Amino acid sequence: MAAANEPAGRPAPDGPAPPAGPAGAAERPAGPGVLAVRDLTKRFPGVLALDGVDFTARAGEVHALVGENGAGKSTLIKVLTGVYRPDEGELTYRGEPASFATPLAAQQAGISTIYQEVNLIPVMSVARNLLLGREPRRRGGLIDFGRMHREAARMLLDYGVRVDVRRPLAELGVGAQQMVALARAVSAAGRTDVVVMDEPTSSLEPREVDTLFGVIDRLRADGVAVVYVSHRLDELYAVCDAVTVLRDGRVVHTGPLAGLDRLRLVSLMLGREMGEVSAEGTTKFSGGHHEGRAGAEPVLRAAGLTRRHELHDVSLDVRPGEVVGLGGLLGSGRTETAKAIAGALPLGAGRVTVAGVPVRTGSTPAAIRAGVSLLPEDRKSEGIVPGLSVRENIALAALPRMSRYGLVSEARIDAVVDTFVSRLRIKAASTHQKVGELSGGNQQKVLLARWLAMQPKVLLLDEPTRGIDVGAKAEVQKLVDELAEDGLGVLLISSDVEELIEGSDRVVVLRDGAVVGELTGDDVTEDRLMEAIAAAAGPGAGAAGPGKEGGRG
Amino acid sequence: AGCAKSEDDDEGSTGAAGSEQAEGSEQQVTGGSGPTCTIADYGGEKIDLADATVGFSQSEKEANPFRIAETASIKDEAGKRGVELLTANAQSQFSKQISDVQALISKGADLLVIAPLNSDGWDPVLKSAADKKIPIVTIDRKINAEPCKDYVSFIGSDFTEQGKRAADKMVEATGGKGEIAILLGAPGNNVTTERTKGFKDRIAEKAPEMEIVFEQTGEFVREKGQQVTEQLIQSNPDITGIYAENDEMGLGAVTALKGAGKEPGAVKIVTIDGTRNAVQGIVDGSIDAVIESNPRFGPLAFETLDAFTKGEEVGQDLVIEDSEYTGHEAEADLGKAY
Amino acid sequence: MADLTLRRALPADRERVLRWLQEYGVYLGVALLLLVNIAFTPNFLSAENFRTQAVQVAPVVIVALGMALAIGSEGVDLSVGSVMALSTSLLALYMGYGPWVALIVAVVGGAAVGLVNGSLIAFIGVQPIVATLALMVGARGLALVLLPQLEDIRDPGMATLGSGEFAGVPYVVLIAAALAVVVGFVVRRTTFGRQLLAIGDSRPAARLAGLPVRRVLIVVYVASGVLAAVAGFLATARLSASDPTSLGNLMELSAITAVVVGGTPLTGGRVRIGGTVAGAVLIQLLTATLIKHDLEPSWTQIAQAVVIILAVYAARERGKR
Amino acid sequence: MTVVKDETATGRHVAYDAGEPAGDGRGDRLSALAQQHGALVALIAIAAVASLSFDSFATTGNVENMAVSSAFLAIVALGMTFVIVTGGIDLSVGSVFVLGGVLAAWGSRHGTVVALLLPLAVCGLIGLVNGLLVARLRLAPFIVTLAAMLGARGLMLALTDEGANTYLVAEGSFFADLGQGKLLGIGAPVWITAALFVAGGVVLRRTRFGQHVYAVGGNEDAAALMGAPVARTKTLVYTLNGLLAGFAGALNAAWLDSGVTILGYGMELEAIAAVVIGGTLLSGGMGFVGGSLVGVLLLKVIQNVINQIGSLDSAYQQVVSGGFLVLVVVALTWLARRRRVP
Ligand SMILES: Nc1ncnc2c1ncn2[C@@H]1O[C@H](COP(=O)(O)OP(=O)(O)OP(=O)(O)O)[C@@H](O)[C@H]1O
Ligand SMILES: Nc1ncnc2c1ncn2[C@@H]1O[C@H](COP(=O)(O)OP(=O)(O)OP(=O)(O)O)[C@@H](O)[C@H]1O
Ligand SMILES: [Mg+2]
Ligand SMILES: [Mg+2]
Repeated sequence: MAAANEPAGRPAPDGPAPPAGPAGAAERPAGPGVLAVRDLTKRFPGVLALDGVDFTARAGEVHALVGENGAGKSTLIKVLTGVYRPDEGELTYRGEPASFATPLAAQQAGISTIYQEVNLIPVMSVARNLLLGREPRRRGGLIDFGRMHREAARMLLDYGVRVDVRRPLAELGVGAQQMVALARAVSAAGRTDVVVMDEPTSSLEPREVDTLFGVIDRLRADGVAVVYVSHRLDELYAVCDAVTVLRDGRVVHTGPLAGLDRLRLVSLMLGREMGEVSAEGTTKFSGGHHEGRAGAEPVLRAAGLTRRHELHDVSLDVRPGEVVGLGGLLGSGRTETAKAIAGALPLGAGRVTVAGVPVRTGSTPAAIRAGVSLLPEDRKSEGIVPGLSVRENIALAALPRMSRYGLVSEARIDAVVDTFVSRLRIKAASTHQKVGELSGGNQQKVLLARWLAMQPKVLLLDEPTRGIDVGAKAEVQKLVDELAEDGLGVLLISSDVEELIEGSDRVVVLRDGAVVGELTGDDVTEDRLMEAIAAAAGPGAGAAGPGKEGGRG
Repeated sequence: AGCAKSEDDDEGSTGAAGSEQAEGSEQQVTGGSGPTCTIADYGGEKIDLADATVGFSQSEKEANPFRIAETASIKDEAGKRGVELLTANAQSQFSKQISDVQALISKGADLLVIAPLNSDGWDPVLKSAADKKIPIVTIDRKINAEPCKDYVSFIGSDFTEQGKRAADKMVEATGGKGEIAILLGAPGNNVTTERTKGFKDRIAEKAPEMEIVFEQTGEFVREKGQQVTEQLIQSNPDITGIYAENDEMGLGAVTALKGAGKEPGAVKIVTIDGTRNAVQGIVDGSIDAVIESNPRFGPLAFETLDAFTKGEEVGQDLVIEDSEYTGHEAEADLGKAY
Repeated sequence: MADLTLRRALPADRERVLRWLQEYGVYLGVALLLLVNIAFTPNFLSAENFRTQAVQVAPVVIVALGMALAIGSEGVDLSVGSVMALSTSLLALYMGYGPWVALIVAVVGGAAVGLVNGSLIAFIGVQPIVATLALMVGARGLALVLLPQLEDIRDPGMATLGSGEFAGVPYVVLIAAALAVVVGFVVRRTTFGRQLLAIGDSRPAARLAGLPVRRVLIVVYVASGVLAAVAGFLATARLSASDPTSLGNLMELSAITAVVVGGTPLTGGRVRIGGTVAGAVLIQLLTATLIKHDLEPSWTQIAQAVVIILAVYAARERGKR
Repeated sequence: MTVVKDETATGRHVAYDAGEPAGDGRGDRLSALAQQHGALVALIAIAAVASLSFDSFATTGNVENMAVSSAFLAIVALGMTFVIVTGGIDLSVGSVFVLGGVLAAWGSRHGTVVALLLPLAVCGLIGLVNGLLVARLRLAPFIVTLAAMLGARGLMLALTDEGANTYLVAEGSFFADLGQGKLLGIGAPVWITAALFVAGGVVLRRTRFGQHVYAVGGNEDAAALMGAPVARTKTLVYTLNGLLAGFAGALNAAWLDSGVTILGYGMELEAIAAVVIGGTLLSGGMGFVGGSLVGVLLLKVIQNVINQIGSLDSAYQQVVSGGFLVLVVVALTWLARRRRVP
């Protein structure tokens, strides 16, 4: 490759311009269609994932793609971007028929994609992830690492991520990784016509979401077509111009978003009547606080959890029947706290007691035996066992209970599995389908079923509704409520502030791996939570701009 | 101290086999006076063998009777003569043997005895040795290089001749008729090549009616010999004789035939090496003849080195006389086997 | 990664054919080879011949069973050949106390090697291929230290075991078949089996689900060691000799080939016992065919290479990476 | 909103900005260094002890012998490093090595160019086939290259009349000099190996291709979605490995003056061991060529030390090598684990 062809001389793409304020999206005239599909069909063994789908992404338009879990959103995106080849149907790009054999081909043609779930390379450094395939090079064709690191750091700074870009990506939290993926996709915008985002906000917290919206506004202003998938309706109304609703692989509605009210949208997605839907609020939590059994002994008591660099003397209690929220910014140590309680992280110091009985820390089996169950944040790599069936996944943790003399009892498993599949409305071709083939929401439900089958005393839910559609989300939330009513102690981690507030009776706020506050009773409101987090961040944090690195003080 | 050490090791590693071998027959050089070599022709200075350090490079692990007897014989003789002996074992890896010999040279060996794993590929070693004018005697296998220039002498059997003699025995046992099979040694090994060539040539010459219908490698290993023979007796039930290029494969063939319910002697077996187990096989009637390949190189090798370092003439090609074991004498000769 | 597997859907009927091939390709291969041999190999269709093939393949099957477990747990056990050698050395040393005592000692030896393998893998986190490579070198050395050279075994009990039979089926084959049934049962029907598959498919998920990951891994490698030791015992009985230098040489590769040709993916999470047995039989029949037709070693090796690729191609997991 | 953004990056990441491991960096940094260079430390320690204990260890002759005899394995390990960084493995290198030597020796009668190009062409082709099977058909590298190991040796046997023929390298050719020549008192193979390692290091560390190699090994699916040419990278890596193994074989033939047919058994495992000892992870995504060179030297020095000790029984030698491997691997894994981020 001749050096001349290289964008070496090209200035690094600018970061997002200062956000242009709330999007006045609705007034914009829709541009010409850039990427379109007609009559698209895609089959997987036993599943018709897309069934005659028509879809058009227009320049300068943010087009929402919504639908229940398993509706076919991700599949559509993968067909658009060369991951899958369609069985039938045609794709036009810039007015001409096109077909992308690989993601690379799509990318080279000018389609940048952020796929659902972070897809970066954990062992490689942040900078190498960010600039893979377009590293700045010297004249001899060798990579100029100095420049690469500077560029990468600058790009990330625009997204509020300040890290040593030479360190492995794996050291970043999921949210920060998502921002890296975002920066990576968007920074190619110089020659990009379409940006596709499949649930980009599922692991972001509010401020990062705002940053993202700023980016989207700029892209729209630049005439880029944006395809946006999310289960969070607020977001859709905040940034999107048009919407396409998928249900069971078919398009059930497409048109401008303005004028389509929320209830109507939800009823389209779920395929239920408006009346049915309107009875439901935004979250499915009762909102009424279950005070736990007042004065009851805590079912979970964690004291002085300490782990080098990560947790500093974290203590918290959960009473039976109580939902305790864990608040904090990305990387504040919420996941670590939950994992530590579940025995999945070795601890330097700290004690965990369940129903008055001390539990050996650092051992998952011990924690599980004591009645602690953790729904992990990273469903894909730490939750599901993709190659095993729905049935086997549900039974996995409870296997010893469902076997005699080490022999598995199929009858007992069937009983449990059938109960949960219908109770949680798990949507699968059969219980023998591989979990890896289910949609994200259904995978999450399978995991919930796995833990409920253990009849735990304490349930630790780390982002339980991430990536789950409105219907399923409501179900999960209702379930959490019910479980708490049944006397279970629940620890709830969620980046969705609304969910956290409505779902929790009490919120413990973390920062830098230490407890910095607690909201109880009437203080459990969105404002107070934001306040607590901001106060915790401390004065001067706002001034810790790019140039100043000593903000920790 | 050096020699005491090597003797101790000898005891530890080879145990009983080492002491028993003393009964074995000494190697005899076949008649005829080939070209000779002196230290003057070769270059280098006379030394007293008793003060010298001899390096010995063995090619394979001392895990089969031949190698055990060979190493033991060298060690015994060095001990007897009070010569300091350095040893190395290449564990059947040729590249390791090259490194081994070079290490022996850098450790100060004045003379080298090498049992080569392969005949070719010795250039780097020969060069290092030539730089220091170190005399080399190769045993049991030749090095493809110029005698009395690159090395002093070769002491060993004539493998082609062994093959020919095995063919003679086969013809004798079968009456020169019928179908026979060959259990080849490891592919790419010149012992295999030569023993095969000698055998085939002699069969073609003496018993043209005999047909070689099967040639498969048993890799010099008993288990492989057994497995291959098992297949053979299914596909060629009329086989009259099996020529195994070493005793181990022959013994494997015996086990296979026994397992298939054949009477001992129903299929004639001729092997090469002369290990005790094989000779016992003759006594038991399961093997017909064993051509010896004598591994006791110690006395002859040191005799040669001694003469050479004193300035005397030594033969360049010391082909030894291998005996053979057949019929009733086998029982009496059992003591000579190793 | 299942969410993002890069796969192309094929027309439905072709997909069905390929799926069938993936599932049953190895049996088809065995059937084909049988037919070819019946047609072209003299004296192939005889009880004697089938007996020979079964007897020869038995030790490979036994070792491959353990290998299948190791591979199912996303590992591999390269030390099996050396464990066979260690087993044969121990047998020779303890044969004086009778074959049963010797067998127990040999099995304990195999279990010990497996325990070391398993501990390195489960507790220290050494990659299986490296850990078992180290033991492959070490165990063979130990075998030779214990028994420096081939030794004949003249125990009548061993002889019976090696060449005897029950109802026309050699003991060796019976034992291999019984072990295959047991291992198959364990994989399908026990808690251990399920846990093994989960661990092989997704280690972090298994860990967070509270599975006894370490214990399962250790059991896997101990089982592999024990099975290899038993295979060493049977091979010794059949040969009526202990040959620690060459017994089990390259056995690890034969066993892995059998497992993979039988449709067990090297990426773990799946174990096919029937396929493994068929895979071993396929390789055995292929070798037998080539030997019986007296092919030269060069062509034998080339033919084996081609057949392995074809078999693995047929059995490959479509879609999984 | 801009202000809010900056708040996200509150002081908590200062430690990162300073460019060092979080927390009280020293212990971490030491173990990081030890992990990366553990093999080097071991090499230096063993070499130091050996030169004090054995007079003949640190002699020029011995060191040079070790260097030359390491060269061939080192070249093979270089290619293997690339393969392992992509998360693959190549068991065929031993067979390809011996095939390369035989082809080179045969070709040397027709001049140096043939002697070099013939093995490169054939061995490169074998690597290419491996690569295509692994990358395009997605067959497991272990089994593909296992088949190639059989196939390549079969081919070599077919070329040499079942191993009976050893082709000799034409006397006094330039090709022979590649193996036997000396420059500044150091053997040509050593220079060639050094040059190849420098080139290999630059390619792996400093080129896009190298970045793709890491990316493919780090997470293949993600790499594909990020637009890395996964299949092409893998194919290239196996081809490169075939080329290097064939070249090493050719160079070895030039050194030995003949195409020896019994070489290369177990070489694949030796190369893999060297790469792993050098700190490259078998799971892919991490590794560096310098480590592999150190790994090779370490193996050779250990072997040399065992030789220096002298009359160690061959069986014990194996026990010692096995035990040593266990020690090194345990130490490396332990260090790596201490550093691993959960
Ligand atoms: N690789 C695959 N193999 C088989 N079935 C698949 C595969 N990928 C997706 N499916 C099926 O196709 C359907 C659509 O899945 P898709 O991932 O597109 O849903 P989605 O709308 O993105 O859902 P979510 O909101 O949960 O991400 C689902 O029924 C799913 O089970
Ligand atoms: N924005 C960021 N910039 C740099 N490093 C981060 C960032 N976010 C997280 N990290 C790193 O990732 C580690 C793990 O954070 P983790 O995601 O587990 O925390 P969390 O409180 O559970 O947040 P969340 O679950 O919302 O992602 C933190 O210790 C931190 O070192
Ligand atoms: Mg999706
Ligand atoms: Mg978290």
